[in-house]
Amino acid sequence: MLDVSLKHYLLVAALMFAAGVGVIISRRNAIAVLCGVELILNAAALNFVAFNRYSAPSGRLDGQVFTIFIIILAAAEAAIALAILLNLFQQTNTVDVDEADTLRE
Amino acid sequence: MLLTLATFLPLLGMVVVLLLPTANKNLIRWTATGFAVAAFVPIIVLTQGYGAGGDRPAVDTLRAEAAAVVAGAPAPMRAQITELLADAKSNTPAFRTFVAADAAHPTDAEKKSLAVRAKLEALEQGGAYKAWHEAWELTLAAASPIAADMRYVEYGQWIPSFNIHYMMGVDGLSMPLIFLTGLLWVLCFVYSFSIEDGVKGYFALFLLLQTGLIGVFCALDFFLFYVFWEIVLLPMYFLIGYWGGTNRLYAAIKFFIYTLVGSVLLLVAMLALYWKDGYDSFNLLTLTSLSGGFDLSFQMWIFMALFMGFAIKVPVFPFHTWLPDAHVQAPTAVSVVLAGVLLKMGGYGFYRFSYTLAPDAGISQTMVLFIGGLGVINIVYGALCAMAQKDFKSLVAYSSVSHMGFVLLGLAAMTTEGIQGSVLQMFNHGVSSAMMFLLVGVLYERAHHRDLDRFGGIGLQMPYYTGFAIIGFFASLGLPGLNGFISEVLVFMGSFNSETFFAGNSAVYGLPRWMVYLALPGVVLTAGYILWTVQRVYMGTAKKEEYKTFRDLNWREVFSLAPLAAMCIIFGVAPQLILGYMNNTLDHLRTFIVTGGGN
Amino acid sequence: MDIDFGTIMFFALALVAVVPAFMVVLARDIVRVAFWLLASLCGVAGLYILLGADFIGLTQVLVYIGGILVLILFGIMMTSKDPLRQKAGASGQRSVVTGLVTAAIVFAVLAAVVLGVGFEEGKGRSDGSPTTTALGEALLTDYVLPFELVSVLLLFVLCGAAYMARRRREDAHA
Amino acid sequence: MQNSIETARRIVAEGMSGIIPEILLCALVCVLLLADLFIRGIKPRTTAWIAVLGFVACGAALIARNGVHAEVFGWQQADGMRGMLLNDQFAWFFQVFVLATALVCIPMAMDHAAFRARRMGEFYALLAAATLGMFLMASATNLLMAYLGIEFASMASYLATAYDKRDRAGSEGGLKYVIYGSVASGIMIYGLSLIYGMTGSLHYTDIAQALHVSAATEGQLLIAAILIFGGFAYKMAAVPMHFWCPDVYEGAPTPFTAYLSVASKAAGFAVFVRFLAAFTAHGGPTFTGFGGMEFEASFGWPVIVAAAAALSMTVGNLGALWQTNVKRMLAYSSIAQAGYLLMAVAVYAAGHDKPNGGDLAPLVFYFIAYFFMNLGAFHVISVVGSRTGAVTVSDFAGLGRRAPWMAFGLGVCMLSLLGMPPTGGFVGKMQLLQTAVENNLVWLAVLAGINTAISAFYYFKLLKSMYLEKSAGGVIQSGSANLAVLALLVAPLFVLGLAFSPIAEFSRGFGF
Repeated sequence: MLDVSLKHYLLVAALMFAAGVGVIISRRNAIAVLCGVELILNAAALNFVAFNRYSAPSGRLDGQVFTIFIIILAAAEAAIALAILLNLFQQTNTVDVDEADTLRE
Repeated sequence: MLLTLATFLPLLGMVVVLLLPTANKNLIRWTATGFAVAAFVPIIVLTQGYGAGGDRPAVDTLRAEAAAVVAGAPAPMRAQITELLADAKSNTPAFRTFVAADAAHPTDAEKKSLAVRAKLEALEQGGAYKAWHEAWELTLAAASPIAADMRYVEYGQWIPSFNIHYMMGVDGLSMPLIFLTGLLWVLCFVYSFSIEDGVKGYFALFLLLQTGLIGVFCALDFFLFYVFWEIVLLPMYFLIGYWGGTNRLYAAIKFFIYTLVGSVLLLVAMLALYWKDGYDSFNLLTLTSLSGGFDLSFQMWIFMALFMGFAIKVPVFPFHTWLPDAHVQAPTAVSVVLAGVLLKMGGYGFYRFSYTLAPDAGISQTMVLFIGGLGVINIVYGALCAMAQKDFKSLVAYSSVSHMGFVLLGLAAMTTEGIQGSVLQMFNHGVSSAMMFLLVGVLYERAHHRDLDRFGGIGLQMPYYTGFAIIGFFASLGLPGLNGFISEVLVFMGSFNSETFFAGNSAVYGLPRWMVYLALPGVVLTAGYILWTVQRVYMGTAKKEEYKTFRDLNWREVFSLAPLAAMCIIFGVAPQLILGYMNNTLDHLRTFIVTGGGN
Repeated sequence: MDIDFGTIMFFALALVAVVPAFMVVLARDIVRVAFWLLASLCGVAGLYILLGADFIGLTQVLVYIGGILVLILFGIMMTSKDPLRQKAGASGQRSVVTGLVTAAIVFAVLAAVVLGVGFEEGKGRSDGSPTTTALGEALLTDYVLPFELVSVLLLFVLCGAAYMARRRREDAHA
Repeated sequence: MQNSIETARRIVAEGMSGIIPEILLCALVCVLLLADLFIRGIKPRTTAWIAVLGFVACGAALIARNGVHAEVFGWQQADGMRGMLLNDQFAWFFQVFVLATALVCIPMAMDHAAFRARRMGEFYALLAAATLGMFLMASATNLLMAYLGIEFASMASYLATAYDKRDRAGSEGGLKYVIYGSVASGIMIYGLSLIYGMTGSLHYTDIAQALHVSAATEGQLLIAAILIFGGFAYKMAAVPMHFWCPDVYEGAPTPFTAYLSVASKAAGFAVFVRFLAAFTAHGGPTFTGFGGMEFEASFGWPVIVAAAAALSMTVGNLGALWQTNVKRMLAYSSIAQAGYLLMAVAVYAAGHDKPNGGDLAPLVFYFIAYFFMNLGAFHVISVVGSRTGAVTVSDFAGLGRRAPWMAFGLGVCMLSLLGMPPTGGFVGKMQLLQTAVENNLVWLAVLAGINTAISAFYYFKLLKSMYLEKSAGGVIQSGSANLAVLALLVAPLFVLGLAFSPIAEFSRGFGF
């Protein structure tokens, strides 16, 4: 039977990335789009960890370090997005990216 | 110094006018007029001194500058620079290899120039490359086929890191146009005393426009030329856009966009020339010295880009559509300078740039047929359109399109008479069209409309005015004895000759005679629409009571019209007065294009 | 035919990561979107551990699932009166189809890329032993600068987010 | 364990001296946040002056760093240091640039109507944080650092965009900015992970060396490059990641829009060009691509960049044609400007062996001109907007009479953005076109020329409105401080247009 190799992880990540893009394309709700972004970030992070395991020079953990930063920054980004969203919601009662359209005349 | 004065006095005038109190309109008017007169003084001096020994030939100036540059280089390098300069022309391909060649694996062409390259590298290490380049540019400029007639040359560093210089000069091609500019500004300012709205801005912009125009005709550095060229655009936009008629905003932006498209093409061509073979030169004379060596495909390319840029300005069919709009909307004085001088920027550009920088392309069959064909279309189409106009001003505008066609036709013919006629036509049209727009303006100020069908019998009411009008319109028609006749005849003679003249010369394609036949109906049409107009407006008895109250010309109007009328007659009787300036220049130019370019 | 434990675990976790990821595209309401995302992120955490990145796996659970997802759910609750009915913004079948088709194309391209020859395997293959200590050392030596900087980032993000989400008291205060 | 603590100590001790300006910015962020928290009723003016002091101190430290070439914070390898940041002339230029932009934006913020009666410490802290992020972007030599720098700058920008909480447009702009921004950065780091997989390293030097021998195919690198370009294009506001730009520029407080359009774009170019340099550092097989352009071992970058340049200028200019809102129009204009700037990068990407191919002088020069013309334009829009509430082009009607100097300044900036002599914008654009023409990208130069003509329509809309349309409004008092700032921004445009030799020489010193 097949051995689990780098390519398998990469394919899983690619699928998650594709799903994330699908979410971003099909959703208009800001929070849902944010969920799609999380999928993409996870795909990239999974890539980093897998590459770190399979093809980086031994002894170096660059990929894992990168992943930690991805997770931290994702958290910060989500916090900002939701803070702005809450503020906007207090003004307009909508979270729809398209409905928030006073900017488009 | 004279050229700098003529160019920048108006700019100084603009600053002074802007500093004057807005409320004191008369002070502004007189100050502006004063500056226009002041700028006309050095121009008069120029015309008197040109060729009469009061000037110094460009060749001398340039050689002296080159010697000074060599003398200023580090001492150990001077001998090497002089050695390289001895054969300035044949050393030029080394530039490119110097810049780009791979020393380890040279191609054959590069091997040849490796010796020169080594010398250049030695100069670079000795810190004298810049000086050598400068001296080289000047040496080539002095050897340029159009340098012989260039006078009053001023030369100075401007942007050393891009080899951009402040270089001005005049020859027989630019002299009449500079004179025309200086004169028209004085006349227009006097005429414009009737402007009441935004006086300060009006005169300031007008003065800025003058700086741009005189600069365009004097600049011998391509970059400098381009800056002046663009400076012309902006005041024109505002002059039409603020003081124009009801549809002025549309006309102004249309004018601006059309000419901007042309400018941009000009810019690309300029950069391509600068980059070409690593010469890194904006010096027009240097470039003409080198242009014979450019390969034909490059020349075609450059020619087309430059042609487009200038053709929009002329304007050549099918780029002419901005012209009637601009003219109809523009205030009278702006129309006058637009027709009188701005259109000539295009014609001047053909001679100064297109044909000298791409001589082989200019005499190729494609281009001769192309330019000649466009000339014919301009003549006939312009006349037909003029005939169909109801608006007096738009009739005059289309007559400009038609008359500028002669410039193209004579140019395509490339015979002595053709070129002389063509350049003379630029000057003559500048005089007669300026006059016609003034005439239309005078009438419009009284009638407040320009509908040809509603006029009639003006001759009875305003005899002096009608007298001027007859001179202006007949000059434009080409009546023998008036100036328009001479240039049109020369153009036709030249273009008839072209085919036989160049029959034995395989390098030059003569303008085919059938094309001239096609242009001939244009003359008849011109006579037709002008006579018809004169009849409709000036002849007959007054149609309307209102015309009975029209005053005849006031002193300002007479002052503006009289010099132009005088010129129509004087240059009709004694064209030699203008041709005398041009003959040598145009001869050298023509010889260069026809033979020098073919190497 | 021997199927080792690692292989089974991989496929199980891969399914847990990928299937919910696509359910995020398909889900009807916004709460379900969030919960499918939760499942997917758990799968990824498992994959991390399978790859020997135990610390990352735990961080994933703590920060992502414990932090970000809670934040998202919190946002959903705050901004919606009836979250289970609130559509997740997909304006019907068509946009779901668009999403799936795009996803398919993206996946096809990426699959071609990741299955290509450019990714050398096993050059410096690590053995998959726990990495917490080594990771800590890396963060405090080679990566000490980003590590410190990210603390500044979190500081101003916290202050900024607090300022942003705070009720507008300052208008009265000012 | 003891050993690594020693190592950590040593790295920090050695590295600190190399990041003094950055440390000062960190301190400034903290001081401003604390001042806002603990000093009750602190005046906006006070916090602004604290920010000015902080930026000036940072500037002094930065000037002291001029001429330094050192990698800091990293590990030693056989062939040299593998640092997080590389302090070199290239980074120095962009850092000075970003800092100067921030300094100019402070008086604009002090003057901004919506910012007058509220606590501003957090805003200036965000400005400082964004500046710090852009510092990192300019000098990052490590993918992680580049990513962190981008996020640093982005997150501060998201918050600053939405800073005016009462302003719905600002909140919407901020939300769109953060959502699209996270999409862009997600796509980018996926691409970065592929590069990491191909090379096994995050450091540019190692990446450059590894790519040289990598088995990765052209196609693989192309896809990775496209994904990565998405992230960089977002910061540069270039196609294909430009769509956030109009909403955010319109929604953000005008002083911050000015900052975004100048500093953020410059930092985007800085991080991108340095990244690109890693790809083009080592020679390889030559092949002919898009538009007859020959390029070498640059793995599709010239194609991507040239296409992005062409699309950005076209999309930007066509988009701007229909805008009535001035900030929105300038947003599209800034997309187009990114397109012009990308021309120089396309030439750069095509390799170092072309004449001036590795030369960044045109890019640097254009940015210098861009600094003055874009900030000048936003300054006028901010001042006039604060006093009259003007937002649309027609609101500027008659400005030539109502505020002659402001109108003149804005007019000059418009002409410069359009590329008319005798302004700096013309010389800058000329150099960009020249590089393109020199390097067989004539089609791109001609396209840029056509675009210039198109752009005249909308730049002139403003000129037309200011000078050719009449309005009943009275004279606007602009304030002498604002006029002084305007003079400082507009006068250099003429110097750049008429006596640019020294600046052109100066701009040559910032390549790699």
